[in-house]
Amino acid sequence: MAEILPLLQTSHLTMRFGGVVANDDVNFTLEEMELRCLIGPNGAGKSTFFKMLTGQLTPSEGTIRFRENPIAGNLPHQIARLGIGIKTQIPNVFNGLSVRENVWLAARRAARRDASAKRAAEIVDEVLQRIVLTDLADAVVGQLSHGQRQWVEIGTVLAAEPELILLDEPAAGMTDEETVRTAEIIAEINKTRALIVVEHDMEFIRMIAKKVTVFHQGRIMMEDTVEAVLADSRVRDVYLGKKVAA
Amino acid sequence: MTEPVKLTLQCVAVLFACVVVGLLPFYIDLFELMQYTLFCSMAVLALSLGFIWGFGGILSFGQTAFFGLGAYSYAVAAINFGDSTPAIGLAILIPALFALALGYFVFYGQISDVYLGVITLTVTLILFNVFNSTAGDAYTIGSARLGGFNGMPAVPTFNMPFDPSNILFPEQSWYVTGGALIAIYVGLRLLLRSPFGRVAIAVKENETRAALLGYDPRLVKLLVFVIGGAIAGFAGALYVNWGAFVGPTIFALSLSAEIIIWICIGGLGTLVGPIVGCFLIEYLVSQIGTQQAVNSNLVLGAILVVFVVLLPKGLVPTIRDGLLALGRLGAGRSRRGDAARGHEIVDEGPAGAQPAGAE
Amino acid sequence: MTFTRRKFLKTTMSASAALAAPAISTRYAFGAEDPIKVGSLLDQSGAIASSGVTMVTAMEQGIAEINEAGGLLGRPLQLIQYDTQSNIQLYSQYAQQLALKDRVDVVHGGITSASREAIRPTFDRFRVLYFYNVLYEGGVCDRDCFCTGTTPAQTVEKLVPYAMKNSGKKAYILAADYNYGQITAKWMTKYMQDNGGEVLSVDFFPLDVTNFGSTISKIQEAKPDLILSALVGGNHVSFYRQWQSAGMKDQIPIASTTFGLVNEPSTVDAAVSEGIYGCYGYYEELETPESTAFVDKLKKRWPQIPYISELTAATYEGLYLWAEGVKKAGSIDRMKVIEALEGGVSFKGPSGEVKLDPATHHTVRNAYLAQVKDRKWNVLETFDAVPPSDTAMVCDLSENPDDNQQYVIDIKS
Amino acid sequence: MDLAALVALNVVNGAASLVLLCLGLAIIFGMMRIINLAHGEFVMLGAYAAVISANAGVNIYIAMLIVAPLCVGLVGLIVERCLIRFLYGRLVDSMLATWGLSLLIVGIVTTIFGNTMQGVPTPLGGFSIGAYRTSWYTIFLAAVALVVLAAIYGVLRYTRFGLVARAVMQNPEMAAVLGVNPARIYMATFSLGAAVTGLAGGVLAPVSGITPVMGGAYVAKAFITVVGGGAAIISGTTSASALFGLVNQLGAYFTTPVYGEVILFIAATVLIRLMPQGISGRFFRGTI
Repeated sequence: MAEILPLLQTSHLTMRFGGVVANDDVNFTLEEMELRCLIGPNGAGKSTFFKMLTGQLTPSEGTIRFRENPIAGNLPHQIARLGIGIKTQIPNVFNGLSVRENVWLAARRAARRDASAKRAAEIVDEVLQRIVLTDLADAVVGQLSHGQRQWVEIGTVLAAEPELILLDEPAAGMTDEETVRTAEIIAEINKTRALIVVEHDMEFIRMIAKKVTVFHQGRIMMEDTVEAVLADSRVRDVYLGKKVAA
Repeated sequence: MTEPVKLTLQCVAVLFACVVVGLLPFYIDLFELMQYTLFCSMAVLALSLGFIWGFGGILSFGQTAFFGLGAYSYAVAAINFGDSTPAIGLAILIPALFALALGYFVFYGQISDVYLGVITLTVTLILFNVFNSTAGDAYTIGSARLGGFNGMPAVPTFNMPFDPSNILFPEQSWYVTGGALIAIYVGLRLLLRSPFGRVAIAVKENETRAALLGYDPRLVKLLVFVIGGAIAGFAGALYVNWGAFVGPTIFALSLSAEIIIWICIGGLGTLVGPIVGCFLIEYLVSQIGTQQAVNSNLVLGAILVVFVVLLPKGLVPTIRDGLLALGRLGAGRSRRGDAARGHEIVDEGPAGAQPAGAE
Repeated sequence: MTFTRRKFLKTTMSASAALAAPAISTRYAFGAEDPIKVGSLLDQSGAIASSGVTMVTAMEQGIAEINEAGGLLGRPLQLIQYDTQSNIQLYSQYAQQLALKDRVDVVHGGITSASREAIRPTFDRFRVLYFYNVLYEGGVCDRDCFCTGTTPAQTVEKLVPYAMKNSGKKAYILAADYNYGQITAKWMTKYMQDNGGEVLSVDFFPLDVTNFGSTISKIQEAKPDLILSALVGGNHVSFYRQWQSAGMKDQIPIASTTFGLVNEPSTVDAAVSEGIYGCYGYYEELETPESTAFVDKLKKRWPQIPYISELTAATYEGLYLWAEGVKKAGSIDRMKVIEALEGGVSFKGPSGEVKLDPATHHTVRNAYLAQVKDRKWNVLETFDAVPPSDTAMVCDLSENPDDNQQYVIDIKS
Repeated sequence: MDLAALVALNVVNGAASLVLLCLGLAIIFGMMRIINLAHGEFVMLGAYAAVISANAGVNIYIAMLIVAPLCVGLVGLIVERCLIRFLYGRLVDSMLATWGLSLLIVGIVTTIFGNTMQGVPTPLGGFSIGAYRTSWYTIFLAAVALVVLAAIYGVLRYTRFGLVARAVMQNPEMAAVLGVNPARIYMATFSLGAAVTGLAGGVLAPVSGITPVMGGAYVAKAFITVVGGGAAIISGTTSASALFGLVNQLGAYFTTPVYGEVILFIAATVLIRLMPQGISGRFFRGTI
């Protein structure tokens, strides 16, 4: 049964704010272990889409299915417990706590699933190494640079060991070197888990992507391989037009 | 490195406090002892709000609701049972249950910040009005008359556990109250070091992030709120033990605001701060009334205004930062993170936010 | 670790106890010239300050007079007054301070019944003689405590029939929602019924109510002949003003047990206060020599003093009654003074002869029925030597000297 | 029938008083997110200004409608310059400071004027509805409330100040980019809020007891009403005042004033629970 179900499936997903339609009839499917990139100009509805997936917004219409569970309208912590983790666009971390505590808070929930308290400490150490912040483990996150906080948030997402990871502009504000490392980490994660990545940096997308979904004005405009999408003239118009306007 | 230092300092402070509580009766006269007994019971109240506000992010304008309910529960039970032991238990239990009901109503209704303040405020005003209008004979619970505005005089004070004939002397009451304050301080410290404490701080720091990690902020806040309510209720029992009296003014807006003032002056986000602030203001208020030259309101008001403008962070954090700065100067080496100071520092990091994984 | 610390504690404790011991013993060694300390707890700021400040003036005046006349037992009096800031907790705190730190010989004070009930147990516990000089609902029965103000039986009993005679038999009662108001309303009901009247409704108001619109409508609907008011405090003054502005003033008369106790007749407009009946133990307008002298002295001390009411006069008389007791006892020892006072002490003060009633520790004193006329009280009738018969129904300290409570007098109407 | 009209009038009166009492707070809280705990003392100052000037021979209407708001507006200006401007964005500090301020004002007023104050007579007479008498002043209060509402609406909706003020409240940085100095807008807004509160104190003076501590009776109720109303100053305050005035007056009429108050508070609690954004957040979104 479970094998024929996709990991994530939305149907007719719609979000309205008063008169504004942020997402309109989005039908989106993600398979197990898939890595998908979302692109689209600002205001295309990508972040709203993420917020509905994680329970921060309740859709006006439509359903979301995570494996066999309908999750539309569930609360964020309930969805998180099912195994969806997110790195939001603006670093969303515990500024008053240390790096270690930030990661530990995430690991603790993961560890709880494994029912082993020691496991949490192990996960924290692993993750700290992976995000190369072991030296700054006891620093208060609020005092770190923007890029470092970005990494802390990625660390918390990793430590929670979710089934599905949503990354909203993971490479924003990173150095080229860091961007490469992010791409590597994403590839590594993808060996065991599914990801959805929102990104504007086309270079980065080329580095990681297999299949790309393009959002425009709240709807899915097209869905294809990286090459096909980047070659598409409509996509260029949307992006370029938007960029000129901005 | 700083962590063990901090821990040692805290232990030393607690030990010192124990010694002070133990020795004080031999050095000061009875009146001052009773006055400090009062201050300690108020400091317990200050701790309750200092905890839920500083570490749970819940600004309750109505912490006196639990304080007053605790005081009334204690008074009614003590008059009926004649024994303070179960009465103290009820003074903790009833406010905790009330906090549970109110907290469920508020947190599971997704009500936040100012609105939470308003609800707690109105609940306190309702209690004030209700208890104020219990002057009639109908308002009697067992053998205890609630007494309306005049309140309930001559409430039995604490006795030895389960031994109603053995009523505590003022010195013993001091040991109980001072000891309770220290015990609650230590208890809250331990709680904040526990996994639950760290989750509570995380929820306060960033509710959305905590939820996205799978923590239920409603439940965490509710638990923090209930703990705060229970402590405030206990403070109510200690207060009645001091004055042998409880009246509806315990629910008055002025006391609610005063607790907030204690915390602001002592320092939000610390546990010592509320205690310090409470002692200072209570002492000040009682000193002001002994002079005849200037209107009391005028003095207190002026002090508060000056304080906010000059020491916005509160005493304890200001002194702590000052000492840290001095320490750095003295050591002649600058610590990491100084460069990052000054921009985008949301929080200096409350005293309770120790790094995890130390154990 | 624990063991050694405990041991350490023990040794230091005994050492410090030895050090502290001599200090305690010297505390009781008074020289003959040491002043006699008179404690006073009155609100000089906050909501009740309007009552408290004139009472403090009366205390200061009384103390100054006694000192000018050579003090008591050859010793001067020292007034220790604390501003309780209209805060019950501070009453308790300062009561302890007066009893334990200042070690005063007597305390005069307390304004609201709540404040009295908060501090009375403290003075019982630490054996300090206590005088409460305010008119109140009656019923306090405590050998340590003397209540020198009037009680409902002394005033309401006179006020109600007089007002009925001049209006009609149906009354509407408005009272502040706390014990004073509740109990006074009961007395009002009783005296209405005793005189063949009828009470249409009794409404209670919290002290912070300022809008009486719906109440005025209700009164109009009930159509009483008379309003009986035991409304208290600045907010409740709004009632009289809203009553007048609704044009009801000339239709239904008002009799009050509280209006004018501070200085309401001179603060509200003449049209608002004109014709209101009141009955108290004292008015500034009384023209006895004692009264005019008292008023002159206080006005000299404080030229802008708002109004000198029963509160002020009773405070002054309370101090003198205590002084008489001390003189009679020849000592400031608490028990001796109490016994002397119980032996029958009286003082001819501004309000006339005030006599302590040994059985109740209340006073037998004159009551004056008056009506506001052109923002002044116009005394219509004088009742001489009215006993506190309400408290006497429940309290007899000569029979039960150990009695210590405030009775709620079961009013059978 | 006459009685029903009378009760209706009471409801209108209750609501109008609440509107007057709350508007100033709503302006300050709604637009600046400052919880002004000295609000009650501003009411008191308005009443004192009106009473003192009326007793000094100023025409009572001028005293209530012009002197009171001017005086308190000026006080508001001074307070904003000397205190509040250091505290923008610091909700708790502003509460602490304004609490201190309220004590300070009470202390100063007591020191200068003593604990009691001679009031002013209520102008206008009474009139009859059938067998019942009521006061023209009730109608006058309602009229003043309406005029003030209209005036504030006009200012916010149609003047440049109003436009800029609304912009600043929504996004201070944006306004700064537009070349507006947010500090001046805040200053003007705070003074305006204070002046409106002073006006409320002025017009309530003839029907209230005048003491330095009279403000305490108003602050909690005003605050609750403002929050119950939500972010929109005019529609929120009006609807919440109407609702709470109705509940309070009917409760008081059918039970006692005590339960009138209790019912009001319970209604407020339930309201905020059901509509965390206040009435205007639910029904009048996007209005002023």
